[in-house]
Amino acid sequence: MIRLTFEAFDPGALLTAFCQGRAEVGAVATFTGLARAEAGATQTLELEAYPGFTEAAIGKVADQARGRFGLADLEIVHRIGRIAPGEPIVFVATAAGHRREAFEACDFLMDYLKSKAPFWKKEHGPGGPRWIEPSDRDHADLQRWDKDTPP
Amino acid sequence: MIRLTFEAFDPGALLTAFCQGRAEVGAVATFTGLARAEAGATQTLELEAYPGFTEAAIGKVADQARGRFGLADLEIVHRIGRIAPGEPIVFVATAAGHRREAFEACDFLMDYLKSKAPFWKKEHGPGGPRWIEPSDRDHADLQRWDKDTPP
Amino acid sequence: MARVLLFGRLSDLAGWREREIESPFLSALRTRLTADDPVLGEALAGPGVQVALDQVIVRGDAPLGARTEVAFLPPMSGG
Amino acid sequence: MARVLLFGRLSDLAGWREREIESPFLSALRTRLTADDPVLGEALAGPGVQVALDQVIVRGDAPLGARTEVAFLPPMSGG
Repeated sequence: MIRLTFEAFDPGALLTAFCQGRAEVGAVATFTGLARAEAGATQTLELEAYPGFTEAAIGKVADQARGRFGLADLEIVHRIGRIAPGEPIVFVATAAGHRREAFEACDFLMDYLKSKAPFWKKEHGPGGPRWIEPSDRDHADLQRWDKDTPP
Repeated sequence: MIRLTFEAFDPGALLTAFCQGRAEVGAVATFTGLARAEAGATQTLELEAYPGFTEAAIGKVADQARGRFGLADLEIVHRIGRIAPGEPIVFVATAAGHRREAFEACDFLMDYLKSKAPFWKKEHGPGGPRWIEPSDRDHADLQRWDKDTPP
Repeated sequence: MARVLLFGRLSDLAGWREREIESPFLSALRTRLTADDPVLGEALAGPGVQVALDQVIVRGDAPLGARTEVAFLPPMSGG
Repeated sequence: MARVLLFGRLSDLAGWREREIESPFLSALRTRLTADDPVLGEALAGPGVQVALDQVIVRGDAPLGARTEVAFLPPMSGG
Protein backbone atom coordinates (compact mmCIF):
# COMPACT_ATOMS: atom_id res chain seq x y z
CA MET A 1 0.00 0.00 0.00
CA ILE A 2 1.25 3.47 -0.88
CA ARG A 3 -0.29 6.41 0.91
CA LEU A 4 0.34 10.15 1.18
CA THR A 5 -1.03 11.89 4.23
CA PHE A 6 -1.31 15.45 5.54
CA GLU A 7 -1.81 14.04 9.05
CA ALA A 8 0.92 13.03 11.49
CA PHE A 9 1.22 9.23 11.66
CA ASP A 10 2.66 6.70 14.09
CA PRO A 11 5.24 4.37 12.47
CA GLY A 12 4.80 1.89 15.31
CA ALA A 13 1.09 1.49 14.64
CA LEU A 14 1.93 0.85 10.97
CA LEU A 15 4.51 -1.78 11.91
CA THR A 16 2.10 -3.53 14.27
CA ALA A 17 -0.50 -3.79 11.51
CA PHE A 18 2.11 -4.80 8.90
CA CYS A 19 3.31 -7.76 11.03
CA GLN A 20 -0.17 -9.18 11.60
CA GLY A 21 -0.83 -12.66 10.27
CA ARG A 22 2.59 -13.17 8.71
CA ALA A 23 3.23 -16.78 9.73
CA GLU A 24 5.09 -17.57 6.47
CA VAL A 25 7.20 -14.46 5.95
CA GLY A 26 10.03 -14.37 8.45
CA ALA A 27 11.60 -10.96 7.81
CA VAL A 28 10.21 -7.45 8.15
CA ALA A 29 12.48 -4.42 7.70
CA THR A 30 11.35 -0.84 8.19
CA PHE A 31 12.75 2.60 7.80
CA THR A 32 11.33 5.71 9.44
CA GLY A 33 12.60 9.14 8.44
CA LEU A 34 12.09 11.81 11.08
CA ALA A 35 12.14 15.56 10.47
CA ARG A 36 15.35 16.95 11.93
CA ALA A 37 15.49 20.13 13.97
CA GLU A 38 19.11 20.74 12.81
CA ALA A 39 19.73 22.58 16.09
CA GLY A 40 17.08 25.20 15.36
CA ALA A 41 18.01 25.80 11.71
CA THR A 42 14.81 24.12 10.54
CA GLN A 43 11.61 24.98 12.30
CA THR A 44 9.23 23.31 9.88
CA LEU A 45 9.58 21.20 6.77
CA GLU A 46 6.99 21.50 4.02
CA LEU A 47 6.51 18.80 1.41
CA GLU A 48 4.45 19.15 -1.72
CA ALA A 49 3.29 16.23 -3.85
CA TYR A 50 1.36 16.02 -7.12
CA PRO A 51 -1.64 13.92 -6.05
CA GLY A 52 -2.09 10.87 -8.25
CA PHE A 53 1.18 11.43 -10.15
CA THR A 54 3.31 11.05 -7.02
CA GLU A 55 1.61 7.83 -5.87
CA ALA A 56 1.82 6.39 -9.41
CA ALA A 57 5.54 7.17 -9.67
CA ILE A 58 6.23 5.58 -6.27
CA GLY A 59 4.02 2.64 -7.24
CA LYS A 60 6.20 1.90 -10.29
CA VAL A 61 9.35 1.74 -8.17
CA ALA A 62 7.50 -0.33 -5.56
CA ASP A 63 6.65 -2.85 -8.30
CA GLN A 64 10.33 -2.95 -9.31
CA ALA A 65 11.26 -3.64 -5.68
CA ARG A 66 8.66 -6.41 -5.40
CA GLY A 67 10.12 -8.19 -8.41
CA ARG A 68 13.79 -7.50 -7.83
CA PHE A 69 13.82 -8.55 -4.16
CA GLY A 70 10.97 -11.09 -4.23
CA LEU A 71 9.00 -9.23 -1.60
CA ALA A 72 5.93 -10.77 -0.01
CA ASP A 73 4.58 -7.29 0.74
CA LEU A 74 5.53 -3.66 1.20
CA GLU A 75 4.04 -0.51 2.62
CA ILE A 76 4.97 3.12 2.06
CA VAL A 77 3.43 6.03 3.95
CA HIS A 78 4.70 9.53 3.17
CA ARG A 79 3.79 12.67 4.97
CA ILE A 80 3.02 15.82 2.95
CA GLY A 81 2.29 19.39 4.03
CA ARG A 82 3.95 20.98 7.05
CA ILE A 83 6.00 18.71 9.31
CA ALA A 84 7.43 19.68 12.69
CA PRO A 85 10.90 18.54 13.89
CA GLY A 86 10.82 15.01 15.31
CA GLU A 87 7.70 14.02 13.37
CA PRO A 88 7.86 11.05 10.99
CA ILE A 89 8.15 12.04 7.31
CA VAL A 90 8.29 8.63 5.71
CA PHE A 91 7.73 5.01 6.71
CA VAL A 92 8.71 2.06 4.53
CA ALA A 93 8.11 -1.56 5.52
CA THR A 94 9.15 -4.61 3.50
CA ALA A 95 8.34 -8.27 4.14
CA ALA A 96 10.39 -11.10 2.65
CA GLY A 97 11.41 -14.67 3.30
CA HIS A 98 14.94 -13.71 4.32
CA ARG A 99 16.28 -10.59 6.01
CA ARG A 100 18.77 -9.71 3.25
CA GLU A 101 15.99 -9.13 0.71
CA ALA A 102 13.86 -7.24 3.23
CA PHE A 103 16.75 -4.90 4.12
CA GLU A 104 17.88 -4.33 0.56
CA ALA A 105 14.38 -3.60 -0.71
CA CYS A 106 13.78 -1.13 2.11
CA ASP A 107 17.12 0.56 1.41
CA PHE A 108 16.40 0.67 -2.35
CA LEU A 109 12.96 2.20 -1.81
CA MET A 110 14.33 4.82 0.58
CA ASP A 111 17.09 5.83 -1.85
CA TYR A 112 14.42 6.42 -4.47
CA LEU A 113 12.03 8.21 -2.13
CA LYS A 114 14.72 10.52 -0.74
CA SER A 115 16.23 11.61 -4.04
CA LYS A 116 13.93 11.04 -7.00
CA ALA A 117 10.32 10.69 -5.87
CA PRO A 118 8.03 13.52 -7.04
CA PHE A 119 8.13 15.71 -3.95
CA TRP A 120 9.15 19.33 -3.58
CA LYS A 121 10.63 20.23 -0.25
CA LYS A 122 10.81 23.56 1.53
CA GLU A 123 12.45 24.33 4.83
CA HIS A 124 11.03 27.10 6.97
CA GLY A 125 13.89 28.28 9.16
CA PRO A 126 14.87 31.45 11.01
CA GLY A 127 16.14 32.90 7.69
CA GLY A 128 12.82 32.33 5.93
CA PRO A 129 11.66 29.56 3.59
CA ARG A 130 14.10 27.78 1.27
CA TRP A 131 13.52 25.11 -1.40
CA ILE A 132 15.74 22.04 -1.04
CA GLU A 133 17.31 20.00 -3.84
CA PRO A 134 18.47 16.39 -3.33
CA SER A 135 21.95 16.07 -1.82
CA ASP A 136 24.97 14.61 -3.64
CA ARG A 137 24.89 11.78 -1.12
CA ASP A 138 21.28 10.97 -2.08
CA HIS A 139 22.32 10.70 -5.73
CA ALA A 140 25.35 8.59 -4.86
CA ASP A 141 23.17 6.29 -2.76
CA LEU A 142 20.73 5.84 -5.60
CA GLN A 143 23.47 5.03 -8.11
CA ARG A 144 24.48 2.01 -6.03
CA TRP A 145 21.44 0.24 -7.46
CA ASP A 146 22.15 1.05 -11.12
CA LYS A 147 25.21 -1.12 -11.68
CA ASP A 148 23.25 -4.35 -11.68
CA THR A 149 20.04 -3.03 -13.19
CA PRO A 150 19.31 -4.53 -16.62
CA PRO A 151 19.47 -1.75 -19.27
CA MET B 1 18.64 -1.27 25.60
CA ILE B 2 19.04 -5.02 25.31
CA ARG B 3 16.29 -7.20 26.68
CA LEU B 4 15.36 -10.90 26.61
CA THR B 5 11.75 -11.77 27.24
CA PHE B 6 9.66 -14.91 27.70
CA GLU B 7 6.55 -12.86 26.85
CA ALA B 8 5.23 -12.11 23.35
CA PHE B 9 6.00 -8.49 22.38
CA ASP B 10 4.67 -5.98 19.86
CA PRO B 11 7.42 -4.59 17.56
CA GLY B 12 5.19 -1.64 16.68
CA ALA B 13 4.91 -0.53 20.30
CA LEU B 14 8.71 -0.72 20.55
CA LEU B 15 9.12 1.38 17.40
CA THR B 16 6.65 4.01 18.64
CA ALA B 17 8.59 4.37 21.88
CA PHE B 18 11.95 4.32 20.08
CA CYS B 19 10.97 7.25 17.81
CA GLN B 20 9.80 9.50 20.66
CA GLY B 21 11.66 12.76 21.12
CA ARG B 22 14.17 12.22 18.31
CA ALA B 23 14.20 15.71 16.82
CA GLU B 24 17.92 15.52 15.94
CA VAL B 25 18.27 11.97 14.66
CA GLY B 26 16.68 11.65 11.23
CA ALA B 27 16.91 7.94 10.53
CA VAL B 28 15.45 4.93 12.31
CA ALA B 29 15.81 1.44 10.83
CA THR B 30 14.24 -1.67 12.32
CA PHE B 31 14.21 -5.36 11.71
CA THR B 32 11.60 -7.75 13.02
CA GLY B 33 12.11 -11.49 12.72
CA LEU B 34 8.91 -13.51 12.83
CA ALA B 35 8.65 -17.23 13.59
CA ARG B 36 7.84 -19.05 10.37
CA ALA B 37 5.26 -21.79 10.15
CA GLU B 38 7.18 -23.39 7.21
CA ALA B 39 3.87 -24.77 5.94
CA GLY B 40 3.25 -26.80 9.09
CA ALA B 41 6.78 -28.20 9.44
CA THR B 42 7.38 -26.04 12.51
CA GLN B 43 4.68 -25.85 15.10
CA THR B 44 6.68 -24.11 17.80
CA LEU B 45 10.16 -22.68 18.09
CA GLU B 46 11.96 -22.82 21.41
CA LEU B 47 14.88 -20.56 22.22
CA GLU B 48 17.17 -20.95 25.18
CA ALA B 49 19.52 -18.23 26.44
CA TYR B 50 22.10 -18.12 29.21
CA PRO B 51 20.74 -15.26 31.34
CA GLY B 52 23.38 -12.58 31.92
CA PHE B 53 25.91 -14.17 29.57
CA THR B 54 23.64 -13.77 26.53
CA GLU B 55 22.83 -10.11 27.22
CA ALA B 56 26.51 -9.35 27.90
CA ALA B 57 27.60 -10.99 24.62
CA ILE B 58 24.96 -9.07 22.65
CA GLY B 59 25.93 -5.89 24.53
CA LYS B 60 29.53 -6.18 23.32
CA VAL B 61 28.43 -6.40 19.69
CA ALA B 62 25.96 -3.56 20.26
CA ASP B 63 28.85 -1.40 21.50
CA GLN B 64 30.82 -2.29 18.35
CA ALA B 65 27.83 -1.25 16.24
CA ARG B 66 27.47 2.04 18.12
CA GLY B 67 31.09 2.94 17.40
CA ARG B 68 31.39 1.56 13.90
CA PHE B 69 28.20 3.15 12.56
CA GLY B 70 28.05 6.21 14.83
CA LEU B 71 24.64 5.30 16.17
CA ALA B 72 22.67 7.73 18.29
CA ASP B 73 20.82 4.82 19.89
CA LEU B 74 19.83 1.20 19.48
CA GLU B 75 17.41 -1.27 20.95
CA ILE B 76 17.35 -5.05 20.85
CA VAL B 77 14.53 -7.19 22.18
CA HIS B 78 14.82 -10.96 21.81
CA ARG B 79 12.19 -13.48 22.63
CA ILE B 80 13.17 -16.66 24.51
CA GLY B 81 11.16 -19.73 25.44
CA ARG B 82 8.42 -21.15 23.22
CA ILE B 83 7.38 -19.06 20.23
CA ALA B 84 4.37 -19.76 17.99
CA PRO B 85 4.46 -19.24 14.19
CA GLY B 86 3.90 -15.59 13.22
CA GLU B 87 5.08 -14.26 16.58
CA PRO B 88 8.03 -11.85 16.68
CA ILE B 89 11.31 -13.47 17.72
CA VAL B 90 13.61 -10.48 17.51
CA PHE B 91 13.34 -6.73 17.13
CA VAL B 92 16.31 -4.47 16.41
CA ALA B 93 16.02 -0.69 16.07
CA THR B 94 18.88 1.67 15.21
CA ALA B 95 18.89 5.48 15.17
CA ALA B 96 21.46 7.48 13.24
CA GLY B 97 21.93 10.80 11.48
CA HIS B 98 21.71 9.24 8.03
CA ARG B 99 19.80 6.23 6.77
CA ARG B 100 22.85 4.37 5.43
CA GLU B 101 24.36 4.02 8.92
CA ALA B 102 20.99 3.09 10.45
CA PHE B 103 20.42 0.35 7.84
CA GLU B 104 23.94 -1.03 7.99
CA ALA B 105 24.00 -1.15 11.78
CA CYS B 106 20.65 -2.95 11.88
CA ASP B 107 21.83 -5.42 9.24
CA PHE B 108 25.13 -5.99 11.10
CA LEU B 109 23.35 -6.61 14.42
CA MET B 110 20.90 -9.03 12.82
CA ASP B 111 23.68 -11.01 11.16
CA TYR B 112 25.29 -11.41 14.57
CA LEU B 113 22.04 -12.21 16.39
CA LYS B 114 20.96 -14.80 13.81
CA SER B 115 24.19 -16.74 13.60
CA LYS B 116 26.48 -16.15 16.59
CA ALA B 117 24.53 -14.82 19.56
CA PRO B 118 24.38 -17.21 22.54
CA PHE B 119 21.03 -18.84 21.86
CA TRP B 120 20.16 -22.47 21.39
CA LYS B 121 17.24 -23.14 19.13
CA LYS B 122 14.89 -26.08 18.99
CA GLU B 123 12.07 -26.65 16.54
CA HIS B 124 9.06 -28.63 17.68
CA GLY B 125 7.51 -30.06 14.51
CA PRO B 126 5.32 -33.01 13.55
CA GLY B 127 8.44 -35.24 13.64
CA GLY B 128 9.32 -34.22 17.20
CA PRO B 129 11.83 -31.70 18.56
CA ARG B 130 15.06 -30.93 16.70
CA TRP B 131 18.01 -28.67 17.60
CA ILE B 132 18.96 -26.18 14.89
CA GLU B 133 22.45 -25.00 13.96
CA PRO B 134 23.09 -21.72 12.10
CA SER B 135 22.70 -21.96 8.32
CA ASP B 136 25.55 -21.53 5.81
CA ARG B 137 23.80 -18.38 4.64
CA ASP B 138 23.90 -16.96 8.17
CA HIS B 139 27.66 -17.53 8.29
CA ALA B 140 28.16 -16.04 4.83
CA ASP B 141 26.10 -12.99 5.84
CA LEU B 142 28.20 -12.49 8.94
CA GLN B 143 31.48 -12.74 7.02
CA ARG B 144 30.49 -9.73 4.91
CA TRP B 145 31.41 -7.56 7.91
CA ASP B 146 34.84 -9.10 8.56
CA LYS B 147 36.70 -7.82 5.53
CA ASP B 148 36.87 -4.26 6.80
CA THR B 149 37.09 -4.99 10.50
CA PRO B 150 40.40 -3.91 12.03
CA PRO B 151 42.34 -6.98 13.24
CA MET C 1 -9.42 25.27 -21.18
CA ALA C 2 -6.19 23.60 -20.05
CA ARG C 3 -5.75 23.36 -16.31
CA VAL C 4 -2.23 24.60 -15.53
CA LEU C 5 -0.53 23.46 -12.30
CA LEU C 6 2.72 24.81 -10.89
CA PHE C 7 4.75 22.92 -8.28
CA GLY C 8 7.53 23.72 -5.84
CA ARG C 9 9.43 26.96 -6.40
CA LEU C 10 7.49 27.65 -9.62
CA SER C 11 4.26 28.43 -7.78
CA ASP C 12 6.14 30.63 -5.29
CA LEU C 13 7.67 32.49 -8.22
CA ALA C 14 4.37 32.92 -10.07
CA GLY C 15 2.26 33.67 -7.02
CA TRP C 16 -0.32 31.08 -8.12
CA ARG C 17 -0.62 27.29 -8.11
CA GLU C 18 -3.41 26.56 -10.55
CA ARG C 19 -5.01 28.46 -13.41
CA GLU C 20 -7.37 27.73 -16.32
CA ILE C 21 -5.85 28.87 -19.61
CA GLU C 22 -7.14 28.42 -23.17
CA SER C 23 -4.39 27.18 -25.48
CA PRO C 24 -4.30 24.70 -28.39
CA PHE C 25 -0.65 23.69 -27.93
CA LEU C 26 1.87 23.44 -25.13
CA SER C 27 4.21 25.77 -27.06
CA ALA C 28 1.44 28.37 -27.32
CA LEU C 29 0.71 27.98 -23.61
CA ARG C 30 4.39 28.63 -22.81
CA THR C 31 4.35 31.76 -25.03
CA ARG C 32 1.21 32.98 -23.31
CA LEU C 33 2.61 32.36 -19.78
CA THR C 34 5.88 34.12 -20.73
CA ALA C 35 4.00 37.13 -22.11
CA ASP C 36 2.06 37.41 -18.83
CA ASP C 37 5.13 36.84 -16.60
CA PRO C 38 8.58 36.77 -18.27
CA VAL C 39 10.33 35.62 -15.07
CA LEU C 40 7.97 32.63 -14.78
CA GLY C 41 8.33 31.93 -18.51
CA GLU C 42 12.11 31.72 -18.13
CA ALA C 43 11.81 29.48 -15.05
CA LEU C 44 9.43 27.10 -16.88
CA ALA C 45 12.04 26.70 -19.64
CA GLY C 46 14.86 26.28 -17.09
CA PRO C 47 17.04 23.19 -16.59
CA GLY C 48 15.33 20.21 -15.04
CA VAL C 49 11.78 21.54 -15.33
CA GLN C 50 9.55 18.79 -16.73
CA VAL C 51 6.02 18.98 -18.09
CA ALA C 52 3.29 16.40 -17.51
CA LEU C 53 0.11 16.30 -19.59
CA ASP C 54 -2.62 14.49 -17.71
CA GLN C 55 0.06 13.15 -15.35
CA VAL C 56 2.32 11.77 -18.10
CA ILE C 57 5.73 13.40 -18.68
CA VAL C 58 6.10 14.75 -22.25
CA ARG C 59 9.03 16.25 -24.15
CA GLY C 60 8.74 18.93 -26.83
CA ASP C 61 5.44 20.33 -28.05
CA ALA C 62 2.04 18.65 -27.84
CA PRO C 63 -1.58 19.56 -28.57
CA LEU C 64 -3.74 20.39 -25.55
CA GLY C 65 -7.29 19.11 -25.24
CA ALA C 66 -10.16 21.09 -23.77
CA ARG C 67 -9.59 19.59 -20.32
CA THR C 68 -5.88 18.70 -20.38
CA GLU C 69 -4.07 19.01 -17.05
CA VAL C 70 -0.67 20.65 -17.67
CA ALA C 71 1.76 20.35 -14.76
CA PHE C 72 5.13 22.11 -14.61
CA LEU C 73 7.46 20.13 -12.35
CA PRO C 74 10.75 21.58 -11.11
CA PRO C 75 13.52 19.09 -10.20
CA MET C 76 12.06 16.65 -7.72
CA SER C 77 13.73 16.72 -4.35
CA GLY C 78 12.50 13.49 -2.91
CA GLY C 79 10.82 13.39 0.49
CA MET D 1 30.34 -26.76 45.22
CA ALA D 2 30.52 -25.75 41.57
CA ARG D 3 27.17 -25.03 39.96
CA VAL D 4 27.14 -26.89 36.64
CA LEU D 5 24.80 -25.67 33.87
CA LEU D 6 24.06 -27.47 30.60
CA PHE D 7 22.58 -25.70 27.59
CA GLY D 8 20.85 -26.69 24.36
CA ARG D 9 21.18 -30.33 23.30
CA LEU D 10 23.54 -31.06 26.22
CA SER D 11 20.75 -30.77 28.80
CA ASP D 12 18.44 -32.91 26.64
CA LEU D 13 21.20 -35.51 26.44
CA ALA D 14 21.95 -35.48 30.18
CA GLY D 15 18.35 -35.23 31.33
CA TRP D 16 19.26 -32.34 33.67
CA ARG D 17 20.02 -28.64 33.30
CA GLU D 18 21.70 -27.72 36.54
CA ARG D 19 23.55 -29.62 39.24
CA GLU D 20 25.80 -28.86 42.22
CA ILE D 21 29.05 -30.84 42.01
CA GLU D 22 32.12 -30.67 44.24
CA SER D 23 35.30 -30.47 42.18
CA PRO D 24 38.60 -28.57 42.58
CA PHE D 25 39.38 -28.35 38.84
CA LEU D 26 37.48 -28.23 35.59
CA SER D 27 39.42 -31.31 34.38
CA ALA D 28 38.34 -33.22 37.50
CA LEU D 29 34.75 -32.10 36.96
CA ARG D 30 34.84 -33.43 33.39
CA THR D 31 36.23 -36.77 34.64
CA ARG D 32 33.48 -36.95 37.23
CA LEU D 33 30.71 -36.11 34.74
CA THR D 34 32.08 -38.70 32.28
CA ALA D 35 32.20 -41.38 34.99
CA ASP D 36 28.53 -40.68 35.81
CA ASP D 37 27.41 -40.48 32.17
CA PRO D 38 29.93 -41.46 29.45
CA VAL D 39 27.66 -40.24 26.61
CA LEU D 40 27.41 -36.80 28.22
CA GLY D 41 31.14 -36.78 28.92
CA GLU D 42 31.87 -37.38 25.25
CA ALA D 43 29.40 -34.68 24.19
CA LEU D 44 30.99 -32.16 26.58
CA ALA D 45 34.37 -32.79 24.93
CA GLY D 46 32.84 -32.63 21.43
CA PRO D 47 33.62 -30.09 18.70
CA GLY D 48 32.38 -26.57 19.32
CA VAL D 49 31.40 -27.10 22.96
CA GLN D 50 32.72 -24.18 25.02
CA VAL D 51 32.98 -23.77 28.78
CA ALA D 52 32.28 -20.59 30.70
CA LEU D 53 33.40 -20.11 34.31
CA ASP D 54 31.30 -17.44 35.98
CA GLN D 55 30.11 -16.39 32.52
CA VAL D 56 33.59 -16.02 31.02
CA ILE D 57 34.70 -18.44 28.29
CA VAL D 58 37.83 -20.40 29.27
CA ARG D 59 40.08 -22.81 27.38
CA GLY D 60 41.93 -25.76 28.94
CA ASP D 61 41.89 -26.52 32.62
CA ALA D 62 41.12 -24.10 35.44
CA PRO D 63 40.63 -24.27 39.21
CA LEU D 64 37.06 -24.09 40.45
CA GLY D 65 36.08 -22.01 43.46
CA ALA D 66 33.48 -23.00 46.03
CA ARG D 67 30.74 -21.17 44.15
CA THR D 68 32.00 -21.16 40.56
CA GLU D 69 29.29 -21.36 37.89
CA VAL D 70 30.44 -23.81 35.19
CA ALA D 71 28.42 -23.61 31.97
CA PHE D 72 28.81 -26.04 29.06
CA LEU D 73 27.75 -24.30 25.84
CA PRO D 74 27.16 -26.24 22.62
CA PRO D 75 27.59 -24.32 19.33
CA MET D 76 25.41 -21.24 19.50
CA SER D 77 22.70 -21.14 16.91
CA GLY D 78 21.75 -17.51 17.06
CA GLY D 79 18.12 -16.50 17.57
